Amino acid sequence: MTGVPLSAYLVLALVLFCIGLYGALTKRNAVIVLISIELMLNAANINLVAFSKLGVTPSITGQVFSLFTITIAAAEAAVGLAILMSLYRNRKTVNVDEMDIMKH
Amino acid sequence: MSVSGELIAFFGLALVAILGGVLLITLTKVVHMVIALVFTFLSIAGIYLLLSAEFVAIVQILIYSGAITIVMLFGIMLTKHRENDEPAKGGWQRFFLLLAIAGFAVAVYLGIYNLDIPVQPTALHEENTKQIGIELFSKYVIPFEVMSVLLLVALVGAIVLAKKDDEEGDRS
Amino acid sequence: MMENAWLIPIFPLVAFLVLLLVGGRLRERGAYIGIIFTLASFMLSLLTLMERFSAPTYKKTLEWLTLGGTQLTAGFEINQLNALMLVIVSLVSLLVQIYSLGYMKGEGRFSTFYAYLGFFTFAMLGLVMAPNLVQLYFFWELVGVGSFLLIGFYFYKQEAKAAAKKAFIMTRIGDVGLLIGIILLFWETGSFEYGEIFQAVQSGVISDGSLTLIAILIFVGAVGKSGQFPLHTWLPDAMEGPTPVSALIHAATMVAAGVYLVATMFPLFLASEAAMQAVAITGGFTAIFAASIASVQKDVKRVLAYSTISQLGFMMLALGTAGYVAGVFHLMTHAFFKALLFLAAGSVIHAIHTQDIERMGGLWARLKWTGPLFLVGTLAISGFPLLSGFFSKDEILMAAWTNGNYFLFILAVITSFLTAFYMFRLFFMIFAGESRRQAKQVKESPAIMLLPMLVLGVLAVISGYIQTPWFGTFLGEWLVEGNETVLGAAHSEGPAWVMILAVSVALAGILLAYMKYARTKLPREGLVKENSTLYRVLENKYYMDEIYYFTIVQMIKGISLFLSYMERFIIGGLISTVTGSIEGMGKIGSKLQSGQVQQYGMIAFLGLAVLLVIFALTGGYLR
Amino acid sequence: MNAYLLSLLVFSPLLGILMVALMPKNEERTIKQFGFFGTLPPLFLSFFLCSQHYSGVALSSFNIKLDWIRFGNLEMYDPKLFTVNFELGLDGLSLIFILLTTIISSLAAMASIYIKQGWKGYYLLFLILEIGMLGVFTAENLILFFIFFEMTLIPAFFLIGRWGFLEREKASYHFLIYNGIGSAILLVAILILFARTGTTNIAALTQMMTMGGVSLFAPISSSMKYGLCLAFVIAFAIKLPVFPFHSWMVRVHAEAPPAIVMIHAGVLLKIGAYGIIRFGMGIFPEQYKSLAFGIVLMGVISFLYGALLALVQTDFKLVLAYSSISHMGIVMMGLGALNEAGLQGAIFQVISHGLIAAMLFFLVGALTERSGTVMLPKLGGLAKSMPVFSGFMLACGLASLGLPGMSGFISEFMVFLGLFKSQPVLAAISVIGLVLTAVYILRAVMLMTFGKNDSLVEKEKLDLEGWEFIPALVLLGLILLIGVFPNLLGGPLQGTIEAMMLALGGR
Repeated sequence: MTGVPLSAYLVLALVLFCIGLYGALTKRNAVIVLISIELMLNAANINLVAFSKLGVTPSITGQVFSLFTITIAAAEAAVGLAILMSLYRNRKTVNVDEMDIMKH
Repeated sequence: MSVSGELIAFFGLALVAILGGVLLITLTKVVHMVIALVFTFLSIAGIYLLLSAEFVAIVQILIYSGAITIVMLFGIMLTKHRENDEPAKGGWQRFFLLLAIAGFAVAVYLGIYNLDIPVQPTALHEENTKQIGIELFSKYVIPFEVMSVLLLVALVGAIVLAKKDDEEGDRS
Repeated sequence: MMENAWLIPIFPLVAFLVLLLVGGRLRERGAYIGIIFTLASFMLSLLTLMERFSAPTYKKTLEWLTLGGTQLTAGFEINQLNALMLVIVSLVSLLVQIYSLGYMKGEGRFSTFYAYLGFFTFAMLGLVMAPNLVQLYFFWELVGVGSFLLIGFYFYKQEAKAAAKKAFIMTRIGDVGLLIGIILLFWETGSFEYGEIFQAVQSGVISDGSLTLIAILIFVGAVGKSGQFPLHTWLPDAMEGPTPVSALIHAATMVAAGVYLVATMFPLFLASEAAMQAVAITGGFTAIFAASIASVQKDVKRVLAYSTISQLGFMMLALGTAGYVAGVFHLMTHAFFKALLFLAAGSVIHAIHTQDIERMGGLWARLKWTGPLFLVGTLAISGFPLLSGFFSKDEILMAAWTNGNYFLFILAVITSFLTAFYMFRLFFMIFAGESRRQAKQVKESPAIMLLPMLVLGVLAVISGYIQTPWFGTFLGEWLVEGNETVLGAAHSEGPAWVMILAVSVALAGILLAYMKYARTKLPREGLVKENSTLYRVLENKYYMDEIYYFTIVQMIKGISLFLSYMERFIIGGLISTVTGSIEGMGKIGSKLQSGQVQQYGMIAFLGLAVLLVIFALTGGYLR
Repeated sequence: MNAYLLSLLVFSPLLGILMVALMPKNEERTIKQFGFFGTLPPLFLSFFLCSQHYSGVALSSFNIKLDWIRFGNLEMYDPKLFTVNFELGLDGLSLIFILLTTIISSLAAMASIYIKQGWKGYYLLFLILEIGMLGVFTAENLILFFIFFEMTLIPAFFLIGRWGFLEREKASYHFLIYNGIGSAILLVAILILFARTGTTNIAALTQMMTMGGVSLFAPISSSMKYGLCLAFVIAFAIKLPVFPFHSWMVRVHAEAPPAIVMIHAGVLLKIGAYGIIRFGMGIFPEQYKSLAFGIVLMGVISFLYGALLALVQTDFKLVLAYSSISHMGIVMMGLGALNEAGLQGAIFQVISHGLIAAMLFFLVGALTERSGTVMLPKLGGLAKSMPVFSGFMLACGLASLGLPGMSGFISEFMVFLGLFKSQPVLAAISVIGLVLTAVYILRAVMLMTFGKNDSLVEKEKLDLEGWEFIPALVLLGLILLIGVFPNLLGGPLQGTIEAMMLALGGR
């Protein structure tokens, strides 16, 4: 059976992860930063699922874990956005650069 | 390696996913960025299908393409944005970051490149949802319950955080 | 009686403690406590001496300090020299204490004074009885403290304060030498006990070089205590203490401790030719050096102080020329007549309240007792025939002559001339000539002061007869008994003209003084002009104090100041540099806290990436 | 009973802590009383230990060992491996130091009556400090030692920083920084030893190192042993302190409250000497031997440097501070002499200086209370207005300059006796210090007590009175007792010293 090799999935995950990372560290809009983080989590999920099928000991566990990850990501997105809203109400901005009251 | 349908599907989906990511970085309007990412999420769901994880693929479409994207769009709409969101970071910082990311990618790629795991036949695609259900409610029941608590906490937390602070509003 | 000899120093110690604790309440009555305890100690010493004439040396020791395999002991020993010294010390101490009853009348801190005297007497007696070098050193320093306390008795006087400090420090310098000597001797011989040391010395275990070094170091200790050149400067200054103290400390006891030390360690010195030379030359030089200064001083006590230095030099000279008996003999006679002189001088000062001899004169008629007693002392020290000083000085000259050291002999002869001269100068300036004050106010001292002087006067006359060329050499024979080979002959035989020379030189000195100061036949400025360079040099004691001040004292002060600046600026600066740089780093670090989450994340990721790359390139730990 | 006696001793100040802690904070009198009584249980327990020792009970019968911490899972090799036990032990050396600690603590608690505010916190910290000190001298393994060692630092830091004189905060930071560096070095050395050998028990380590340094895992190379030995010596030399590391101590002496300086100069500095003897000399005898010259040199420099600087100070507290440096130099000289006389002399000097310094600072406290200053130019003629005080001061000064009959003489004599055997040249140079010591002490004491009295207005009750005689008399009595009967102190030490000498390879 000539399927897609494991490394192809891993490379795809790597590329997506790097894009997400770049976005998370450079974008100024807090919403985009959050979304970029979601992308990174997705890349990790690809790895989990890929190993669950093409790993040394294939098993369903990888998929189960990816479900957990998705759950956490969803919770994180919800809480993150809630924080963002609250912040926006107080400071009238979603610009990450201006969120620096914790300095010094 | 002969070109199989699976391979073509993979390349197609991967291309769309990466394209979505790149658009996320390059587009200037915030809403466009989120829309671009929907494509990525969808194609990742396709990838899951290729990896015989139907249930995860469905969940991916429901949660990411559906729920999270919508929540994000609401977030965007509820806040005020400048039309064009260009990165403000200095050129040097971005250069270093790119360098670091490239280094990271190369390092990880070297690890991936050397990976050679023989493919074993699996039965993941047979009654995938049932398998997951059995695992989830037998072996992973405690994490599952913990997860439900987490969701509840997140729910309550999000509501508390996002709730309009009436008293404070009155005072000011 | 000798078993109980350990009580001798204990008595004054008890007196000291009692006076310290309850002295404040006793006031003048405190004096009687001191006197009674000292009397007990004197009686006991006298009995011990009597017994020692017939009995052999008695020694008793107890374990004192364990030092690994070595046991240091403490105890006491009664040999000939010790027994003699015990009597001299306790007697002089007793007399001085009686005398002080009169002299210190009206002093508010009476009991403190007697407490100090008791402490000093305790230390001195303990020093004399010590059977080993550690114990000797132990009491040696205590003697120094006793003298420090007594010299500084008038603590509110600036001069007394300086003098006390100087006395302690100058003698401390000598003490350090002694300490090194003792330590080196211990490592060479493995013992602090006299007997074992002498055995080791005689068996020739120690190399000549180290023997000489040790002997000289020990002699340095003696130099400090006995006020020999160049550590003599404290002694004249110490005259700031009360006069009875000078009589006790600077005539009979403490300063004699140096001579006693050399006498005790005599076998060690004998074994080293160079050390003997050093002792003799130092002694001879000090003798003439101090005598020359004494000839021009104007303070009665200072004259006596320099005379003491000079006489101690004499004793050292005697010991250095192998005249063991002569040295000890002179030590004894000197103790009596010099104590007498000091007490008499004290009596004079008590009468007219000045120490400047140029403001005295014509007191012979007013001080009916003091005058003759002073004269006896003066005659004795000058070596006037048939008085004690005559015999002992004669013994020293003989010893120097028989030893064949003619240079030192001549030095000694000149010194005896000078001694006679300056002592009679002193005498005539005080007692002869016109009275320079309202004579009516001058009153003779009370009997309580005269009595001790009388006792000393008698002793100053007769004590010489225990060792004479004519009536036998009882002292010498007794002293060297059992140790003839080491300590040398009981008596030095020399040509008869030596004695005649000594007498005529002394008489010449007296005559010169008489001419100049009593009859004023010769102008007083005849020999040395008042403002000539030589006179000024002499008056300023060869500028020794100034030399010390401008070299050693200033140098040490300079070093100290330099170091304290170094401490403040270099070390302090170093520390503030370190703290400053750490603080600066902290400031820079806090600048990095921009609050930009993305920046933090970027930096963290950069670090991770660098680590990963290194990991990938090198292959990591596992490869 | 015996087995728990030592733990009881170490933690007995807790009783006082409890009592003080339960008091309301403005009950000045009661707090002071309880604080003082809190120091009594350890005092009596240490006397009891001492009497047991003299009546022939072996000191090792008081040792205690309880399982405490275990690292890793290595029972299969050796059940003792990588365990840290709670073990306290006693030998002659620690017994002496414990006595010193308890006596000086009690007297310092008494002298703390001069403290003007914040009594509650003061006494709490004070008693914690005492636990730390007692623990340091009984700890049988390095980790426990280190814990107790740190336990002394923190209360001392606060005690100096809160109750000191004008520049107290600066002084306490200096104290903390220097001691922190010292304990950092110490910690590194201890951890290396632990990681390499799997044990921190002092006896086990001593045996391991002297028997060729065999350990289960990584054998310790000889250069590493040198490094560890040097680290121990430097860490404790900072604590002692000796010449290049001394500046913190000068500040502490000048700025801390006198009662705390009594503890500090009397006991805390002595931990340095104790550590060098126990760890430097005890665990690494071979390496220590080759460092001896450097140690003596450090000692000689401190001795002379301290003496020279003490000569020009105008603050009496600074004179005493530099004199402490000088006297600690003597300790180093003795420790570097590598023979019985030197070692015994060093231990004697430690004890003797502890007593003398405590007494001097007690007197400083008493004087500060009365005159408000101890600046030498402002004082003078105290012998007239305060004769008893001056008498004690003079006696103490004389003890400090090594007068025979006082404890200082015995120690100096033995140190020089030892040093002239092993390092005659350095010894000959250092004797200058003996004269300098006499000069600076007499200068300072005489400036205070002698001369005319024109500074202090004569008040009615200036002299020492009442309870103030107790510390002065007890300390002076001990100084004299050791000076006259040195074997009282030397006796318990013989065993320890012999063992050390055996390890160092003869005398």
